[in-house]
Amino acid sequence: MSEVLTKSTARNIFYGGSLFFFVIFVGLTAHSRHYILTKGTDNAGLTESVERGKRVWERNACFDCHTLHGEGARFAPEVGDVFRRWGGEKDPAGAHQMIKDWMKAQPSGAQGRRQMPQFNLTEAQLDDLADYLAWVSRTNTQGWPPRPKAN
Amino acid sequence: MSVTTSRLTRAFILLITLSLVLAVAADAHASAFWLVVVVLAAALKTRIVLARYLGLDAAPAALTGFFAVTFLVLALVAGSILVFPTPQQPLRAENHSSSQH
Amino acid sequence: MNAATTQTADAPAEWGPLSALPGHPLMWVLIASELAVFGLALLGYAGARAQNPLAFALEQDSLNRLAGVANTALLLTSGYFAARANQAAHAGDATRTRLWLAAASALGLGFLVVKGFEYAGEFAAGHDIDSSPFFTLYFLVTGFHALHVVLGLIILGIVGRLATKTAVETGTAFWHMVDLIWLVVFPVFYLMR
Amino acid sequence: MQYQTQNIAKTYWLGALLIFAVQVSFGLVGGLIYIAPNLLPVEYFPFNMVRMIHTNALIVWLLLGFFGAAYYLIPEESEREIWSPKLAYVQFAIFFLGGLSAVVGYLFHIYADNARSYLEQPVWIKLGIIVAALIFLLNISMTVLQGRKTAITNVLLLGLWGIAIFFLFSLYNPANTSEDKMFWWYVVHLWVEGTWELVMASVLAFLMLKITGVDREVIEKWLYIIIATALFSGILGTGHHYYWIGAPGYWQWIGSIFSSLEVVPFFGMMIFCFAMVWKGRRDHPNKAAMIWSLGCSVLAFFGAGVWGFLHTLHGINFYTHGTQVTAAHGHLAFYGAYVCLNLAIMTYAFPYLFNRAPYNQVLNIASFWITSAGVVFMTVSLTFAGALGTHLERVQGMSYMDAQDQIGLFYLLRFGGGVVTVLGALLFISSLLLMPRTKTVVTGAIPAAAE
Repeated sequence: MSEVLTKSTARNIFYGGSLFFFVIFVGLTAHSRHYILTKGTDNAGLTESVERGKRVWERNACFDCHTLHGEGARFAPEVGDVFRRWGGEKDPAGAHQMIKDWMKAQPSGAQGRRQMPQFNLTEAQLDDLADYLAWVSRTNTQGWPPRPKAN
Repeated sequence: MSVTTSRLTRAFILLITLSLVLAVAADAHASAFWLVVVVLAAALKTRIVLARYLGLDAAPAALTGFFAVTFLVLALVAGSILVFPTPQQPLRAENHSSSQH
Repeated sequence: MNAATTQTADAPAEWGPLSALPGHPLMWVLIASELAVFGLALLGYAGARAQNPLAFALEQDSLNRLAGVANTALLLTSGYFAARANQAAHAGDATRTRLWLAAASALGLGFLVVKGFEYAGEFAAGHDIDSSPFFTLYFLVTGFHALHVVLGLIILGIVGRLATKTAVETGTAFWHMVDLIWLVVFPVFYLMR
Repeated sequence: MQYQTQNIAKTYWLGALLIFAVQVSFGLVGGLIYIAPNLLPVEYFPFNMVRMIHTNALIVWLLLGFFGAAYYLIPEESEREIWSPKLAYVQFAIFFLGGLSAVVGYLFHIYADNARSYLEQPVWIKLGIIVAALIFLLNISMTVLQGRKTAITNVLLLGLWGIAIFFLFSLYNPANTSEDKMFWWYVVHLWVEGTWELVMASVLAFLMLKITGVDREVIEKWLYIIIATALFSGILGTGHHYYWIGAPGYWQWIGSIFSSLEVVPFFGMMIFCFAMVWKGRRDHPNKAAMIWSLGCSVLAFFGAGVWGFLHTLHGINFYTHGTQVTAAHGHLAFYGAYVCLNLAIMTYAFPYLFNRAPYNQVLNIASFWITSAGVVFMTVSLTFAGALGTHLERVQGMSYMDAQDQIGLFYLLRFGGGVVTVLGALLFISSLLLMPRTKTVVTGAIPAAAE
């Protein structure tokens, strides 16, 4: 049989095809990165406080209980839109305070209720975290999560 | 190679002719009739490419399989257009405004 | 390959049903994958259109149909040249093979130029990949197809250098697949409404 | 065992089994917290720490298993000893101690300042992992380059290089959460639905080669078809993670289309394994290894393929994203594709490594059925929890915690499945450590090294 039917050709087609898809993927990622930094998120409003808030979120592994934009663990509620759910669009200061108060009141100790630990964050860290949650609530998530009319 | 040059050339001429049919259909007013013409002409073209250009004449099972896929896609899209037709009146009215830009 | 090729001959029968096809069997795995991808995309198009036929029809009307017809002719002619290259390769005529492949590639390049002008016109009219469901699908599917044309040109270049029978058969199989996909994509986006 | 250095695998696999036990135990603790939230004091057992150990231990032991598999099969494939056994042990020490200290550190809440899911390791441990990976790649590449090159070693090497390269993205953590998420999936998705699949396909191909005795020709062609469909669909399939994180809307189309084709390679692997066993001329004495291999292909098809497809279309994912449906898919997919794979190659190789072939496989075979039944039961429970939770919360508009209260029964069932899984896992580990010699030699069973 001719040379071309050999496995080295199979390998080349496999490498070539995969490379083709990977190059497209990288190109689309680059475009998406641009989109995220210009349209998808409030990148202009990404203050130092928001960034510090993200590190608080990461340092305390909040995502290992909560989801954020649907990603993370499913032990505790979604927080990508918690700022909005708690009325942050109309009363930002109120929602900000609610988040801080919530964090300070944990764990609830309520029987049969999942417990959130007390993280002993400083006042500044709590402010940063609340700013971060306000910032992520402004991300364009293509309409997610679904918001059925609550009963 | 089972396909001779003259068969290949005839296939090519037929393909270009069918493309002209499609071009005429494209300018004709949208209707179920022309939709069916478009689908049949396009399907015939895919079959010619599969059989002659790709040489699947020599592998009838593959020819049937690949043709079935392309025909099915065209037929399903056309079917959904027939089930969910474009509303006629507003289309004409807005056609003029949209053709201006 | 070296010592690894303890296996002496790749008998075609070992690829099962794929071995009846012209060119390298793995190329047909790629071709089948591509057909599946484009098929699913076009069915997705039908689903999206069903939710708003009017908007789709209006935006379809704004496409440049003449450019689409011209591109169809370019690809079909290019495919014809590629098929002639294949014949020349089977006859063992490397020079003619390369000439036909060069002609096929030139028309493929022409396709990209026409497509480029079309895109430029659409961007100028304010359409882009985010602007509406129709244009998202249009740019995704035709853009993905255009990238296949680019890949096809690279492949034709490679097999043109080798100019062996099976290499050309494998490379032109991919090129015809690009052609074939356009024959389905073009009527769906430009004509069927 | 034909090559001395295949013994390296023994060390890696014993380490892997230890961490496997840790992983399933912490899974059980996590399941317990779901059903009895006040039982364990939250200061010492916060759920996030438990989950972190569960997932990280999983990754660490699966990787140790892959390394072991590479050290075991590459000498046989390349027909020569591992380039530097010493480096292999150095690599083991770095990787195992790094992984173990990460897990122990989590107990004391020591993790990265910029932790992300699966990537909670402190930076110095991440760097250790990279150093270990570099040593490994050097060692393996040198062995392969000097020896016989086969499709199996080629694909395995490509997969292992990919694992190392994409892990580098774990070091990049931009301030913009959406951008962060996009590149986080470069590690997570391109691992489990890209490079790991290459490792899986090549190890399965090796097992089929040895167990069934089908020609290398046939097996390697299947291998190429499977990995080609895996990467052609899997790379752009990443798009199914980009639907709702702030990325452009076109990912909904790309993700839906490409990831619905991600079923194909898993289907191919299943058909491949059964076809090879069917065609196989050899009556290999290690039935347990054959059962694990076939089980791997079937459960991977259902877990990664079918359960993945269930919620990959963007219209469905809009509702199920971020619910227990994802957890259901994750459990069966990891178990079917990667846990079973590791256990299959261990089951195949241990009798040779410990010179005990043939051995009594009853315990091992029983552990396959028990563990798999446990995981499948967990998956089904979580699927119900997810589907019902989705309906209550995302369709009817009930609040998260109220909806969770309604699905408590399924968490109880999941815990039951978890208990069975842990028992099965412990049974598996003890079956390998005890490995009793069989008293009656089965007819046709030849206690010689395969091939």
